[in-house]
Amino acid sequence: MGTLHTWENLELTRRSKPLELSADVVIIGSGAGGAPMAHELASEGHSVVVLEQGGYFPTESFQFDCTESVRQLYLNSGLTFAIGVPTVLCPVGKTVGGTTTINQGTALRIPRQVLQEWRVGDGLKEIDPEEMSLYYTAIEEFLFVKKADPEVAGNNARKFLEGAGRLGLQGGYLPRNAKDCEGYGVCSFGCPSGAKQSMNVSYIPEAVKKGADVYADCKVTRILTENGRAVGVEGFFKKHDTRQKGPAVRVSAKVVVLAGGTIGTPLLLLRNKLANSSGEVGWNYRLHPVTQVIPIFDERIDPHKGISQSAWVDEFLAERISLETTVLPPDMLAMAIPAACDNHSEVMSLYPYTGLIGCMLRETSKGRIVPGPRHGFYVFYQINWEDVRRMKLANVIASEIAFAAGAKRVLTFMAGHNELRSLQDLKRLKSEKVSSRQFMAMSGWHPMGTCRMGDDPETSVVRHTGETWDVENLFISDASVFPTSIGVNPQLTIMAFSLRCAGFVDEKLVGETDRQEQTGTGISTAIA
Amino acid sequence: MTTREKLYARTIAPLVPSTLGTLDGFPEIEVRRVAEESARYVCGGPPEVFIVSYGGVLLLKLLALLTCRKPFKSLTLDEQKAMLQKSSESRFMALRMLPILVGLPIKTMFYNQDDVCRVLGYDRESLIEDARQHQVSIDR
Amino acid sequence: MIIRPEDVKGDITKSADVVVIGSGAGGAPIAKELAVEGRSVVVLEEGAHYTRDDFKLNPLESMMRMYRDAGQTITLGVPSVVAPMGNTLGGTTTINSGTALRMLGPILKKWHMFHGLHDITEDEMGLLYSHLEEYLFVKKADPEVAGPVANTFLEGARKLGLSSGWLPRNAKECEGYGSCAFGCPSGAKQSMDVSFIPDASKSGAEFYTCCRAESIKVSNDVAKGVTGRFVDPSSGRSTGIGITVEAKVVVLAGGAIYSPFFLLRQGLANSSGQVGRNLEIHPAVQTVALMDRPMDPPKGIPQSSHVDEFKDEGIMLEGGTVPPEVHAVTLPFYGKAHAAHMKQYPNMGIFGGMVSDIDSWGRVLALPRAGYSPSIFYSLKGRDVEKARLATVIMAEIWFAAGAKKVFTAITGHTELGSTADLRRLAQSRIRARDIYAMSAYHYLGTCRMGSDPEWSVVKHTGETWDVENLFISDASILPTSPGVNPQLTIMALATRNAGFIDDKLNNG
Amino acid sequence: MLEKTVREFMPVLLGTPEGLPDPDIEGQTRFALEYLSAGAKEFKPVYLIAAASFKVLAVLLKRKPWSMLTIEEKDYVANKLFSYSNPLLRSIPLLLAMPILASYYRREEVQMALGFDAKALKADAELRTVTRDRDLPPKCK
Repeated sequence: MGTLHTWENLELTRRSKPLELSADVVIIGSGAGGAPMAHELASEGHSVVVLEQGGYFPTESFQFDCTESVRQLYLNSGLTFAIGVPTVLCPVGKTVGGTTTINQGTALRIPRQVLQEWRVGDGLKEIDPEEMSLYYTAIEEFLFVKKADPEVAGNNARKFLEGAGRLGLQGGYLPRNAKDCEGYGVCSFGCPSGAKQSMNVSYIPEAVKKGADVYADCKVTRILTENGRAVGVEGFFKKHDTRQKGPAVRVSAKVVVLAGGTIGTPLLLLRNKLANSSGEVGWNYRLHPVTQVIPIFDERIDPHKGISQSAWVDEFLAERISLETTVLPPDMLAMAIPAACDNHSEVMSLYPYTGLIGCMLRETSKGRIVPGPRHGFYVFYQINWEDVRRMKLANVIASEIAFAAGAKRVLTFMAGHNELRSLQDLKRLKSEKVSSRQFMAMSGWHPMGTCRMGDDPETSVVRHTGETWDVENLFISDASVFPTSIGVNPQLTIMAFSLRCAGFVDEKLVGETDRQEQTGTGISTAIA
Repeated sequence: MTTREKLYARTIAPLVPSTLGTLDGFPEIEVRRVAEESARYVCGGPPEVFIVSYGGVLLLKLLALLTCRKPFKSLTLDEQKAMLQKSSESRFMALRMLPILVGLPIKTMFYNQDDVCRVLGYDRESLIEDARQHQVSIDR
Repeated sequence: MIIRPEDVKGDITKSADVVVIGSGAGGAPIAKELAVEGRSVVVLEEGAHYTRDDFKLNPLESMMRMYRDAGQTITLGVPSVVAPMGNTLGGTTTINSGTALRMLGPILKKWHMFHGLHDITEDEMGLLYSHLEEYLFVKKADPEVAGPVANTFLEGARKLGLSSGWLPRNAKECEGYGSCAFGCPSGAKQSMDVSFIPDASKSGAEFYTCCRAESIKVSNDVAKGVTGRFVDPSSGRSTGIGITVEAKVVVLAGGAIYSPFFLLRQGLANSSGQVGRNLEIHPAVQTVALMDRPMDPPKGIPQSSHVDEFKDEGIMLEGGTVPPEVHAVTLPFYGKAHAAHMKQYPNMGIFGGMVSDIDSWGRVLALPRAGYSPSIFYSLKGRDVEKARLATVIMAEIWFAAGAKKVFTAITGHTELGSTADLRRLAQSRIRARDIYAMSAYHYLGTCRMGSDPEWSVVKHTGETWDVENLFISDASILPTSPGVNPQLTIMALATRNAGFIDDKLNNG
Repeated sequence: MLEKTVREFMPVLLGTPEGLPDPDIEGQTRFALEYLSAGAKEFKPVYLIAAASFKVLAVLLKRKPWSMLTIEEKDYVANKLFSYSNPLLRSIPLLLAMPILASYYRREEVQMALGFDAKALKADAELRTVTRDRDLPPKCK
């Protein structure tokens, strides 16, 4: 039986003595990339240590207070902005369970075309679609994935699907990793009833039962290597919300797995100057840019009642566009509406009559992560010309669905076309060219791609097995290994790749123990 | 409340009434509470966000000084609103984004208060109570 | 019957129910459907009539005879695209590769949503397609006859697990002579001149070859007839003999480049200003693979296999083997290096990737030029450049999987890919339109597009123009967007559909 | 004028294909001119401009008068021009080579060497008559 340690239950203070640990595998990060691997390796009988820089929050601590949970659960309390025109908000989770704790729970498989494009265009021929579907079914069964229940899904989704049906577009309710969800509509701020099977209530507790040790509030700063092999990590305890630094921590392990997410992993590699012979670490940053369209109906919608992300239209997936309904509680909607004084308050007073359609792109633009001073970082991301055209097309389709669903007014947040009152305005939007400067509220919820997987050391960071080209026994298993963005919510795909990578880590560990018998020198003895 | 948060709260307080716009049917705006909570929220983020946001507030006040030749505080509520409205519809992206960037924390904090949410039909207590009864256990 | 210029002595004046300008995939089906209905039909075709005995598998001679500008028409813009067009009885179907594919499902849905063509229903098109497939003996290419190039490429695609297969072709008992694009020597390809046109002339339709239509007679917005002049096939200069045809209905089927050119010259049916605009040419980029074993490229069916894994994303890979003299021009070498590579021609395999263009800008204009020829402006932009690069990467990957030693692409800077490392460099690079040097296009469309809104389209869904009554347009130019595949079957289907509307017009007209 | 240009660029752009029959300048030039005149009217003036600019660029690149340049140097200039990404420079060798290469590789004996026997295929096609009636088996005279 392992244990879940946090700053409190270890009664850590500034002066408590440093912690010395050793294990078969050390996993940095407990999100969609780290937790499934921890569970898989722990059930194989290996000793696993998981280090998570965020804090641990039980389900009871989620009290529908969005701004409070944004400050506790999000990296930089939800205020990470990508530098570019327009600036893109990049919310990422920093808690036990990683971003899965604060995502909407949509569990979709990778589209067939995207996987084929990776196998052909990006040289990942070894990834076999049948093997991946085995992982997917195992995860879907473990996380109780099933389609959103229409009664609970809420009026916004119902209206959206009505409009899409009238236009003959293919769409439906989204599969979600939620068990008996009551539709509280605050999935992005911690599921109050524990229905959403995010990592902190599914893989992490199960891994702890199987013997894995999870340390929250523990920030990793150095990766220890010995003649080209990763042998352990170093870091220090730091309470997640205060600046207070705790004692140092050192973990020596046969295999080191980085699962810190698309922003955390490259920062660690760049600061340690590791695994970057190809110079690709930090580049090729993708985030699925999202803009929203707010239809205003004349009947009561009550958006906060119901599942926040429950329906989508995947008709235009081949054109890299997917439309998903997302509804927010009043304070988050107030944050998302980029309007000034009076028309902002006017829209907010109509809150019970508004819906929301998100337009997400599988973009071709790329960005970059750069480490900044004192553990800070900068995100550069500039949307390119083609994606601006796709985003405009997505907004046009979303507005057309909204009008078909009976909306009286549709707010699209593009300067010059702020409010569409009739099909005439929609036609004007269709005919006019839109530039990237006109987008006023763009966010990117799925960061991917900064440590690209590939078959050629000069243009990729990790092999298809997840092991880095330069450093042996150093694996990367999170969204940063995706060569391109995938067009749908990536959490299930990250978990599938994590399970696949766990298989290779297990092989490596079995190989490692045989090598130790022959040479008789254990790793830990070499360190001490 | 760190010194930075106090400074931010003080400078943003005069902006609160005009940024929130005309709110008929909503409870009275508690300027101090909204300003303090926005300060706590912005200062929780990385230092760059504080610099940009605080700089935005000063820029907005400077803009008021230049366009209406009177400091922002002394403008009437309607003049303030007219200025914010004009700036948010300008052709230049920077001027357009300024009132939105500055208004972001103020709006979030105001609409986060329980009494305001209740007006919008979002009753937090009953939801918490409901969630407590529906705790989900993941035994197979 | 088919009348040659020699049989015509003096000026001719005729009157008929319907006069059709052009005998390609748009004109011939209308001529046949209406002739079978017992209507009197006159067809004016600018090209000459060549039979299978004239096709002697010599590409350049047949190009000089049957292609516009001897196959050297080039679009003006970046990159300049070679745009061969047919100018013979049977139009471009006589010189295409015979691929007969149905249009993709999602594209029809887009026509409904973005162009308001709700009247063209899915099952109506299905009926038309199955009728045409049965009439033209459409069946999948036969692997034995298809030749080693197609089989090798399919092997590579199957190794990578990409959905691929044999193309349905309108060929009956094809023996794989490898020169469909220069006239089918055995007459197996059921192009217009051996299928619709003989049936139409049996039912009384008259086909005037080497006869160029000059202008359409219109009185108070109703089309009355057509005047034309006979031209000498080799030089293109008029022989002085004229022809005027009075008709109740005039059908313009000159193809997506010459129909708008014809309307623009006369300033007809262009109140929306869309005539000549929205040109889409479905450009194709080509890769050549150097294999280690003889591939015997000219033998077999040039376009018989395809990889449609990414067809929803607008990329369709199709075969495209060409005889040596046409292939020699596209190799990226000159002088000694060119000769050395051409010596290995028997070991070379060629495959093409077509990109359904959405962002690119294209237009046909009637600028004053020597001779009777339009100016075609086209520039590849944005997402289409991306798709061209992705198509090249996918084809190169398939060739390497099929065992190629080297792959030559049409992108400057990456012309010769020796190994997967070069391929990865190309996959990650971001190229511009001017980096692509050899692009060819065969499917021009969209210049007089159908639509439900007179401001944004030239013809109604019935094919009749908004401005001029009784003037129908029925060829590739009325397709609002590319059907994602080779459009010949779609053009014939829409032509047959328009014939029905013309028939109703004649009944109550 | 056009004929002199074609004759001048023939050896440069064709190269000396060993193992294939050597080029017969007379016949090929005649066909090239015929091919050029069959094309668009503007093709001939454009061809002359391309030839002139090729010479100017060759002199600039090699810093030697055109008459002193050897075949190898002209060959190098042609390939160098083709490697530029500027479409105008790149189209010069492409345009000049088109008629010359076409005229050489269309000759019977060259195609026989490359394994493409047009005559045999045409003879075989003559035997087959394809009729449109469905029930008759393929007739083979």
